[in-house]
Amino acid sequence: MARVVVDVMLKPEILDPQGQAVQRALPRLGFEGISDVRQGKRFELEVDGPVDDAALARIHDLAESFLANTVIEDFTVRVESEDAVAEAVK
Amino acid sequence: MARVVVDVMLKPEILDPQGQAVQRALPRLGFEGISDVRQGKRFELEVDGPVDDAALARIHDLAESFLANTVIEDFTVRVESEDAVAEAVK
Amino acid sequence: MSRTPLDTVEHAAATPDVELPWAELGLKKDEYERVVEILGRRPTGAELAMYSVMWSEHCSYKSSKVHLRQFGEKAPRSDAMLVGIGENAGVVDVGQGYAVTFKVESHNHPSYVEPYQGAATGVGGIVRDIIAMGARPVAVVDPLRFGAADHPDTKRVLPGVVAGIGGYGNCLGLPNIGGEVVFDACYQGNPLVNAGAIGVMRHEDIHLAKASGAGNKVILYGARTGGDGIGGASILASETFDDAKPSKRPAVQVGDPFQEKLLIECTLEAFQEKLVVGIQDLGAAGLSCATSELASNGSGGMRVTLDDVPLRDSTLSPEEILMSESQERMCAVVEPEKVDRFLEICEKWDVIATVIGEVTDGDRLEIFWHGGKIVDVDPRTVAHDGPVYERPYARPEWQDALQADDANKLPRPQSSGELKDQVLKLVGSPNQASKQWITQQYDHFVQGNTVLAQPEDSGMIRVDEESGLGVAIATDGNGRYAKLDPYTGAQLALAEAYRNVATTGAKPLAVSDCLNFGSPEDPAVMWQFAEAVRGLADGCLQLGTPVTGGNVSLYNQTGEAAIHPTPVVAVLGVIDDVARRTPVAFQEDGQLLYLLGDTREEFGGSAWSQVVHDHLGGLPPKVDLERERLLGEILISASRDGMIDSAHDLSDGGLVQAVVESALLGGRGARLVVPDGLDAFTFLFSESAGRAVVAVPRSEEVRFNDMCGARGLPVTRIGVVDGETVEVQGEFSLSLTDLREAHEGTIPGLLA
Amino acid sequence: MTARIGVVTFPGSLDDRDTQRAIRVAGAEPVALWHKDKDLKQVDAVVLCGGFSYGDYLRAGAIARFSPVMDTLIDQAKAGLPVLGICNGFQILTEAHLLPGGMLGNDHLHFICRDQKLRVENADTAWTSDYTAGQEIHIPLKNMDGRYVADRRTLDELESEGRVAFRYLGMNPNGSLNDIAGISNAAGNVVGLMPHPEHAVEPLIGTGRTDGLPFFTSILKKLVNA
Ligand SMILES: Nc1ncnc2c1ncn2[C@@H]1O[C@H](COP(=O)(O)OP(=O)(O)O)[C@@H](O)[C@H]1O
Ligand SMILES: [Mg+2]
Repeated sequence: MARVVVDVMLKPEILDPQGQAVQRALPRLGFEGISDVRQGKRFELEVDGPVDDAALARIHDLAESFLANTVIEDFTVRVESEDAVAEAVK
Repeated sequence: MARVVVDVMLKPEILDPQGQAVQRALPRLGFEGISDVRQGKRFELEVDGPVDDAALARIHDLAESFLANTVIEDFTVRVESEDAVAEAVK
Repeated sequence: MSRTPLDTVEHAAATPDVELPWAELGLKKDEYERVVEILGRRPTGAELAMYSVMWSEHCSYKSSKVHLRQFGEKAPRSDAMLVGIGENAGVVDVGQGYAVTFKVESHNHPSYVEPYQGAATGVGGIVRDIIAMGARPVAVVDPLRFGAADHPDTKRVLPGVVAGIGGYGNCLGLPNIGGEVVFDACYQGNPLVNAGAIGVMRHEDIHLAKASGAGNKVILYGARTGGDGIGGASILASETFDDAKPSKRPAVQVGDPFQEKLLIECTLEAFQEKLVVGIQDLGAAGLSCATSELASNGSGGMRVTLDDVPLRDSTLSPEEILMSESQERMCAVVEPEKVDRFLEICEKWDVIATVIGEVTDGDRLEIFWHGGKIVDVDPRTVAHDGPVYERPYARPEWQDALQADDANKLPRPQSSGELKDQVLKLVGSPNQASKQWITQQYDHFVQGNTVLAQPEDSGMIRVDEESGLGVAIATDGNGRYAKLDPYTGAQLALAEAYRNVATTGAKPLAVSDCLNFGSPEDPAVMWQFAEAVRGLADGCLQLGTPVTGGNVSLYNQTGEAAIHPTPVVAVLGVIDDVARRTPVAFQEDGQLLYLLGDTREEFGGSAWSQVVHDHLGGLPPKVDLERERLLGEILISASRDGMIDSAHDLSDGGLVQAVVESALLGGRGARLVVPDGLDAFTFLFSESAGRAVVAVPRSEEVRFNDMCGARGLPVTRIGVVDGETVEVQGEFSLSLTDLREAHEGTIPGLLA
Repeated sequence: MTARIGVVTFPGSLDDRDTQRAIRVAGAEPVALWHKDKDLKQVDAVVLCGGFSYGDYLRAGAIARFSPVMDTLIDQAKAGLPVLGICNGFQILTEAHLLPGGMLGNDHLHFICRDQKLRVENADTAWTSDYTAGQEIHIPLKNMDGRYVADRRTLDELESEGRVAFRYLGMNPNGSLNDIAGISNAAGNVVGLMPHPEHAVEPLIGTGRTDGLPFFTSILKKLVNA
């Protein structure tokens, strides 16, 4: 079983108040040196069977038609490497 | 300027109603073969200056104390490679 | 606790010497020994899990039970009571064949750990209690207490709690029609998140949590069972927080309001088709509670196959399944021939439903796992025969000194200028300031029956579209008063909620409460608790409003420091026609303002003493419940007969606070005259109970005065609705603009 | 003769009963529609009501948009069936691309419930003809995701074609571009808005105003006179 990750972020030209709220809070928390924060969504899909090109193409379609609203959002699809999975679990 | 990504996901044992709702919708959209979906948050932080160990350690603290509530959420911090940034922009 | 071989009843009997972690599960040694004695052998792991959660403070009320009995013993005779204490929620007859159920509960500790989810699941839990009675939930309320308004942690806790209450309640489609927000340093590490809900049904639709009829099926429906919140309620509610032991903080549950909305709809549909014999929600103690309560309240026994419980996490042990507090689940008892239809309705609403057992003609609760019997108990011993403690209590030795520190001796304003400054300071202080920044995060309008909501004295919901029948609810509590005198403080909370309901024109009918206190192991706290319960029970008897149910939250304490004793009281009222409701806002220039009741020099525990002197001492205002009842009658008659156009009760902050609120809401000022026999300071700031301000149209002046005179209620003309300022003749004048800025700017300034 | 107006119930719909009541108050006949049925029961118009369909998980309206009932509704709306989307209904209509643009979380990040002042910008749609252009009204607003966004071109098109139906007045409660509270499609049969007219049809209830009633009388007149 493999994990495919779809990251969905607001298009850069669209105001991201959540990211801004985080950024505005940083100085209060004693954090300097972060010039921008944007907040988006991360979907982890556990795929049965092989993640070949065909499977990825279908997930791409899924992201485009459903997971993201491309009127307002961009997305990326990637297979999470075994390492990354291991690391995340740690 | 470098980008650090903090991914925040609900702990595996915690109910993820959002991910469940997405998963339950998949068959209706004609999607089979995805056995689990989890939805989390992705923060993209643009860091001024070098992203050295000290900077990462501070971002780790930030994630632990502010971006995630570790009672219910896990997080990972990673530097996004130039490639990944380029790809995401594409 | 997974063991090989499976710890069956048989295995337990054969291995008497196996040590079980009863202490880790929160049982005391003598309690464990009781379990062994009841069973005649050591318990299995699963039985231990059940006893430990069900005998926790949270589920068994072991410290509070002996006191709570007074609510039954002193209950006033009331024809309105249909279902009393002991069920999921009490049920009251409101006429025209309608019944109303309501209850308040706490979710304090979880909300400190994870404010959003803690508060959200608090709303979820209380709403399931209401559905379990057979009612459609129609509104929620949320009495809240936080640490100091300017403390950094308040900025973490409050926005999360408010977003959680809104996030859950809004998504369920329940209008939020009232509550409280109080700040006090005593709640710093122990915020109080109480949530209340009201439901409406026809008399014949009342359902009870009992499993009767051998052969009837037990159906678990709703969310799958997961590992979240295992032991949550019991451990969270029975241990004080101790930073040294973070491992004691168990996982917090995450709520799914969408799932709960489906649960409401499918349950109501099943009720409508008369498919349900008995029903119980799954809250604290999860399946342990639901199965043991259903079985012990019914006529027979029950057999459950735990393997049939739909799981979210397949690695859960049977003990964990029994203890899991996964949200959004219910348990129904259904006759065999109706099971198919029940499951069909669940499927229609995309709700997972599974038959997990059946009612038997025995008297045991038996639970099976992988073919082995892992529980075999008399369900009563789990659900009802928990330990009962007679905790020692004693009036604390500091109480005398506290009461002797008389607030009436505090320095008072020396000039009109100082008086005016103090008025501005008062109406802009966090506790007296407008809570709109909070309440506008709640949906008030959904369901299309909201007659009154925040910031009215009580929330009011239309129950019947044809007749205009409605119900009103208000919740109140004043920890400062209760700290000075818990007996009186509890009665003042009752009096205020009663008054708030009557002020809107509704007749008070019944009471629910949420009693928030420190550790019962501290005799001083236990005394506060005992006094508060005694006060509330005596008060309810005198006012004729029975307590229909409630909730106790103990261990609200950081180290040695307990919160102020905080009994929160909810009063439910009924109004024959909501068209007659009385709002707070001034309606028309020229209307006459009357003060009802007596004003004395009473400043102990007052908002003024807190805001101006940061002082807490002396005695709280006197309580006269006969006067409260008379005041209520006058307010209700005046509303019914159209003699008043607006009314506002007087409570913390006194007269000036009430007048400013009515003025700002109506966008009309007032000219006030200090009545003979009172000084301006006492007139404005005193917190004497049993009072309200009403605005009377000139055409009704004589009739209104005659009515008060005839019934013997003191009534004083104090001014007139007029203009753009609040003016106290001979003292000062404040523009509505300045007052608005002070009153409405504070909370956003602190939190936004 | 009266008109039959459908109200769709999705899982998580909240204002379905209220919307049916508003239709009744206006004198039309409400017809309950179910999300799993493709059948629209031959109604003359449809209201997609407020609520949190599918919990508003993923994005508000995103999952409901793929319901069976929407398949039929999308076709019929394109063919001229009058459709009103209120709040969550508006969000569903944008997700279904029956209306342009998208809805995002309020810029202040909070749910907001208030009596909102609006200006009626277009009184020529199927749902607004009982108002007059420029009329100022108060209608309750309550939502988490009320921020209307669209790209420049779309906004220009909406503005130049007069398809902004309602604009927030006094205060923009969510950061919507151009203060947009509601829009229509080019044909004027599909209208979506964030505020809740169904909560403003009876004196006494809610804010006590009846400024929302013309939505329902507009469509009734149109259908009855048709
Ligand atoms: N957390 C809350 N949720 C809902 N309504 C609230 C909340 N806090 C305060 N309110 C409402 O604001 C108004 C003023 O509150 P409060 O001053 O405590 O009223 P009172 O003094 O009359 O009891 C009331 O209508 C009350 O119900
Ligand atoms: Mg009041």
